Amino acid sequence: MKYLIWLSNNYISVREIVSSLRSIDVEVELLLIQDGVYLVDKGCSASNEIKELKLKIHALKHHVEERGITERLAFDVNLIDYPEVINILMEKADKVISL
Amino acid sequence: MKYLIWLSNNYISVREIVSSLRSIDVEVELLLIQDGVYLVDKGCSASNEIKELKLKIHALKHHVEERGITERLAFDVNLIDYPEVINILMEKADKVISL
Amino acid sequence: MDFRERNVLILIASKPFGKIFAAEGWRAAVGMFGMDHSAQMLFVGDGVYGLLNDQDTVPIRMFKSTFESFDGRICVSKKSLDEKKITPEEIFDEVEVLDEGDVAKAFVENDVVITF
Amino acid sequence: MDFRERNVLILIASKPFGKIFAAEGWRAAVGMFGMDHSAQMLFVGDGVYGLLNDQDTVPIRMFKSTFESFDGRICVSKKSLDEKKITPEEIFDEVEVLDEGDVAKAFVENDVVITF
Amino acid sequence: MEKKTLGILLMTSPYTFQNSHTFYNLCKAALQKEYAVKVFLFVDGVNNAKLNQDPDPDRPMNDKLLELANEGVEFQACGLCTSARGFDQRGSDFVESVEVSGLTEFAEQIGEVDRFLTFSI
Amino acid sequence: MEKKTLGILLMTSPYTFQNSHTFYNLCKAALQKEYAVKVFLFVDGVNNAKLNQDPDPDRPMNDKLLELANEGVEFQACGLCTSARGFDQRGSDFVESVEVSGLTEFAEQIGEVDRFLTFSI
Repeated sequence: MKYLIWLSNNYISVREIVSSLRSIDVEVELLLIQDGVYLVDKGCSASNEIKELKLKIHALKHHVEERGITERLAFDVNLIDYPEVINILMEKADKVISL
Repeated sequence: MKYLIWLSNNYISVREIVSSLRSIDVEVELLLIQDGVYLVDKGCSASNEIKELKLKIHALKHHVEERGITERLAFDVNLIDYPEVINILMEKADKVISL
Repeated sequence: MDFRERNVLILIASKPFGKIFAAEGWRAAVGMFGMDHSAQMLFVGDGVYGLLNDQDTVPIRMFKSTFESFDGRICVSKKSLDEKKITPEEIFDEVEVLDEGDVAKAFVENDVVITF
Repeated sequence: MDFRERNVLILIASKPFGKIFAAEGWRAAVGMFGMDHSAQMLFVGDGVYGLLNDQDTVPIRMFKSTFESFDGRICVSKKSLDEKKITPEEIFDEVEVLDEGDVAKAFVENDVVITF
Repeated sequence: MEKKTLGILLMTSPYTFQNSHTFYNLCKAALQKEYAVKVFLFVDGVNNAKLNQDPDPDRPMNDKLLELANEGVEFQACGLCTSARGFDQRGSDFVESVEVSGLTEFAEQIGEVDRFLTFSI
Repeated sequence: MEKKTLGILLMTSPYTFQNSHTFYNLCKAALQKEYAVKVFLFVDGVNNAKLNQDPDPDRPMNDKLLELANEGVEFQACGLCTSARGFDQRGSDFVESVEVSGLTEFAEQIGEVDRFLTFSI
């Protein structure tokens, strides 16, 4: 069972939900869209917390680029386009939690 | 010259603006409305930061009460009604910054 | 797919009052029973403020009572409560406080998560 | 009161792109010149992301160029930039970086603050 | 002495955000103390002036705006925002005392206020 | 094999929030890969379906909704939300392929989706 957390804004509960799911060995990945992508900007105070979760993180490339932060990412992020977003959402993940 | 910071939501810049204004000896007070009142709830992680600013803090009584946090305030707050909000806004303060 | 009765998790992660979304979450939870889904509510993060006993319950009163009469579970994450320094005595009686493992179960046991 | 030409501070405290408010702040800044006010923009907090060179400037291009032609000051708080780890090289050329005292002056020297 | 004026920029839609409620109560309190109030409806704020709102059991926001206008509050609304949102540009679906104008009229209000507040998110 | 279905709850108004843009692009990509899409317009989300939007130079959101509907996306909208916001309950000011219904129809969609997303704030 693989979970996808779809994050567009509210990252307050990400850490809590991730650590809950991991406590019962559920695999979790993170998909950042819209202002959610600032979460992996090196200037975001929460980016370290997110890094420590050691999640696989995807981000919608278009939303990263339009914000001008492609060169500012705090760590390795998988930049993807809409077709790949759909692929992760509908096929690779078994369940989605939007935040 | 006395400034009023009218805060309904975005508290990110409060500390920075307050310390700027104080660096040139401007007096600042804070008025909390709507979800801004959670800032002085004892469960808010920023309430300590706000306390350390040692500002005079007003909060709209109705918004504190409807949220059920009257007994949970982290420190002393001046609870006021709408007529008093208007009085502070129009007479006691010389300028207003909304956040 | 063809219609199936589902286990639905209504996840409330936003504050009450300032915006209407959390209140609409109660309404959506009740709505799920209209098609015989099983619905469970889970409050996390800022959403836990929506369970305080002392709040004005007018915006959710009808929905909360309907929900109770349907026997849906109303749950809250203990970790979120602790972070907000809210004790179980401060929140509605009918709320179950879930530890980390039970929060995970809430996600696993439900087929669909609807976030407010 | 009777109409008076004012010094107006447009305070941008919100992120660009996800919501339209910051972009509307540029539009409002240009609008101030329609009544011969003097307008100054100040970016603080999350608002500073709206000054990054590499961003897609389509949503603000017209306004930014109009604003420049009017000689309005575009300013940013150094403290906010530092918190976001943004260097002056990463932001638009025409932006003045203000230290704490100059940020305070921006509030003091303007009659009205309009926040976006 | 001339009475002071409160200026307000309202940028959010009714029912979804508490802003509209707080805005109304604040205007009422200002009028009670005989201050003048000038309001600019911007972005989604223009939705507050739409006719025929029926948020039973709430009171429709257009009723509240009309009441405030009748008590002397000046309302201007951003024309570009109303056309983007599908309002009739002749004003047929809009509270009549709200003037559909533009940012120049907003700038005019800014020249006439003593205190100013933004209602945003 | 039956094609999978994506369910979406859209709760914000167009132009003010990037949600509407992202929602449209996501629906297009899903249709491209031949997934079914079912959408419930809730709270301010109902504003996306209003006729006569003119956000020049942007493309009107009602056009995009009509396009998606013509390509097979199912749209339901919360009737209480539309009446609160002043929409004609006979649907004259609404994209025709959007059905004005209620939370029971939302629950029906929930019984028919394989993946589900909320667009909120």
